[in-house]
Amino acid sequence: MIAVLSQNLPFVVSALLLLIGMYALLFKSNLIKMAIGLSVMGSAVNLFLIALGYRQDSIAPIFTNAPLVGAVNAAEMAMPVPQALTLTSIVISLAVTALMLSLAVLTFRHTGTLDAEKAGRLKG
Amino acid sequence: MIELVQHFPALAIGVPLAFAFLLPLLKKWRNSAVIAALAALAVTEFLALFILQDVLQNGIRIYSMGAVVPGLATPEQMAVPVRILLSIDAFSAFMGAVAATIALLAGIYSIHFIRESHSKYFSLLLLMLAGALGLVFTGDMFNMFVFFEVLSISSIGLIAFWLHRAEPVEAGFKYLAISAVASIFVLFAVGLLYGQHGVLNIAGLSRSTLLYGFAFTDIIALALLVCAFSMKAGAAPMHYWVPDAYGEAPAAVTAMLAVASLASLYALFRIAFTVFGATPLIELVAFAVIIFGVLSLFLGATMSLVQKDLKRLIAYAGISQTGFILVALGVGLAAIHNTPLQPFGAMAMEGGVFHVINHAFYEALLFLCAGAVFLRTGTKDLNELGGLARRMPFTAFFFLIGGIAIAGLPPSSAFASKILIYESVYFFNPLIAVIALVSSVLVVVPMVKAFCAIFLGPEIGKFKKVREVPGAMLFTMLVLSALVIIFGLFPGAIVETIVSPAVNALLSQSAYVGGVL
Amino acid sequence: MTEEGLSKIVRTVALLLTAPITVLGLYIIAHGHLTPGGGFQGGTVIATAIALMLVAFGSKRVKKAVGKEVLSATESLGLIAFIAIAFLGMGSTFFSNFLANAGGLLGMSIPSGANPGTINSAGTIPLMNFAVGIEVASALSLVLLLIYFSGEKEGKKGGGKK
Amino acid sequence: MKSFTKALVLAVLVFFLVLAALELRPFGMPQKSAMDDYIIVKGQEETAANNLVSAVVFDYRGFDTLGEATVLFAAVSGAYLLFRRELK
Repeated sequence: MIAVLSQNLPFVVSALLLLIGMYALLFKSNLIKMAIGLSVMGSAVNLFLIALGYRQDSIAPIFTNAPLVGAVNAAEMAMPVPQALTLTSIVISLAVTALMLSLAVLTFRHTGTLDAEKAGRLKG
Repeated sequence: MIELVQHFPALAIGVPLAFAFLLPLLKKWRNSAVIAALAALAVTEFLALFILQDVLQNGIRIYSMGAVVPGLATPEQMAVPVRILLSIDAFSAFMGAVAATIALLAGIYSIHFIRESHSKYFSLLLLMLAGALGLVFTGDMFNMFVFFEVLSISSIGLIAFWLHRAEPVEAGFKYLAISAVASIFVLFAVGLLYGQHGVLNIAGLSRSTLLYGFAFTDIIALALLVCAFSMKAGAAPMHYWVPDAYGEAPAAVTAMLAVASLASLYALFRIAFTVFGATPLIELVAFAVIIFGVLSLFLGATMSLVQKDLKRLIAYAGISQTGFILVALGVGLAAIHNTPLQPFGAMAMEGGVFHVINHAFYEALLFLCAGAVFLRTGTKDLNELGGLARRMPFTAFFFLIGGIAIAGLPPSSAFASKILIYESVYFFNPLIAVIALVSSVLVVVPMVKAFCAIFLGPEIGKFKKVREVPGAMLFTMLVLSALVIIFGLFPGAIVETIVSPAVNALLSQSAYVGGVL
Repeated sequence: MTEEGLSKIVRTVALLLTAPITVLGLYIIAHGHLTPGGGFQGGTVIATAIALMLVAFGSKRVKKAVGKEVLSATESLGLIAFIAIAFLGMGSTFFSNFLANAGGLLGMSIPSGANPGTINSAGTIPLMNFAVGIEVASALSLVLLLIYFSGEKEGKKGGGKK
Repeated sequence: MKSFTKALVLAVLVFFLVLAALELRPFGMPQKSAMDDYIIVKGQEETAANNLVSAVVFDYRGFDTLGEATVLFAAVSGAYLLFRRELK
């Protein structure tokens, strides 16, 4: 158990981070805190994706002045695709955060409070 | 020309995107933005219909983004695709055509409905269409996530469009929170699948699972995906955002939100059948989906009874219709590995897939009618409205058709699809069929109530000067009602030409894999 | 203090820093195909210059220097350039890299394996990096401007109904 | 009741996500991915870019990047639409 845990620590940490974000989203009623929670969840997934692509003792997938001898062996480099996916998802979570903060500002403008329970008018 | 036909899948997504980017530059001349947007919507509609016809004739069409030729799925000596593939089979082509049609009608409807900020409004509307088309056409899990995100982010600004009240902003916030959580689940699931199989392509994943079997993480990924997509499709118990978002958005946007939930249902169907069709645990998922479905059926129908706001009432009735689709999907999934049940499973799927489009059409129709009433009277409250039948006869007629359809009465198309669902579900489990039937009957009540409250009764003083809405808006409602009725009059032909190929495309996992790779 | 924004020292230093920040952003964008970086990263760096200006000078003067209309237009232009390059690849397929290894502009081939790299390579990738860089820089500046400006207006009104 | 449901959702998520994280292949020894290996071996030659991540972002998966730029554009357009009254 401990061995597996230490082996997969990055994945476990990202799962736990996801849950911290989820906690903030579920239990906090402040709109800014909810936005922070979502942002934490986004970072957790980014961490998870980037951890998926790491190979032991590998170098970054960039050839400029790389410490390589001769032609490249695929196992010598970290996987490039998860890194590209992470880039994409970072920008997406940035966009979500920006929009969410804008909505929070507008809610404050209308209701004078950032508390979701006090600002809430819709019953759902 | 033959050359260009090959590029249609990419163009169908690229054209609305390019025009969406262009529109903010046309802001200075009010009409040019609207004309450009409508032109883009019309072109996209043409492309989507052409793709549908092409796919029905020639089978799966693939498009490899950035390869030397469009049809090259994998590079030489490679078993899996390296690039992003668009893979369009009958099911996706069909969903794409429905999405493009509703988007075109929503665009036409918006000309008179939206009076400010045209360029940004139409730009976001085009982005929603591009997102929906990208989601249904793509053959890549991560690309699916990206377009899922395009679809949901672009709808936020539109949901909160009417800024003079606080409610639309709140609805937008809720919808954003829900879709952000859903997309994070999707991304996590994509990561889990990638970690296990090293592939992102849907066909590649499907083949990898057929070859190497399933790991535990795949099951968790499946659970996350099912949760995320049914959340976005508005199934109970994660339905609470639906009435808020649907109720507060402008009518044309609500029609587009119906497209968004259609696209989420597409993703649910595609992942459940094409990627995970082979796992024996799929029956567990089937039961979960059936439970979601039954809950939505029941909750939607009962909550719809007590609503006083017209659009919220329609939204709740719509949730119960989503329940129908989920029940059909669940029965179809349960029947995959159960040979005696298989014919019924296929039949349930036919009903379900047919109901997906019917649902999109009549729900859009009802919301457009509600928007027309709102435009002329300025209220959605059933207690305030009344006696509009004489003032707005056409809207009343179209609303009636929509109401008939959502209640599943003949001669609407939903009658045909619901009969297919009842019949097949009855063989699977009579109790579920009975619940479905009862809730379908229950939905009649709020619809009758809404119709009477708005259109019948004595005329109310302040609505004496109400006029019928402009011709363009009536035209969109006319088209949708005509589609609902035509599909209802010739259900056999529609099922045979469009729905059956779509269902067959879904059910045979190997044909999809073979067609793509 | 009659003017909004921070003290003169801060404003001068901010003004001095803007140029190196922008150059760093452009460098990151231009070398996106050789070193870590690219359009998104460089664009973000450029947007931080605007953030710095906002803090130091206040939104009114920044708005006078770079209008929101201008930012919205450059954002659109960046995206149009991006999708246009993708459309140009339609000789073979959407998004095909038609300039790489073709000689001419950005078409130099590079030796396989580790090498110092040349900026005149990688075909459409640097072009797309620039298009995306313009888009991201203006999009982020626009968001900052929008939120900052509305907050500042709020402050003047006395912060809503507390 | 409401917070109990929320806690239950959270607990179920904790359990399954941590389990999934433990079940994954060990960190640093990922599944062999033919797609990644192809890009590492052939990518430099095909795209003439030294930075393979850039090659993936703008060439192999360029369509994703278009979607991602679109998301940013949609978010900013949405914010613009939301603040249109303040800007006048």
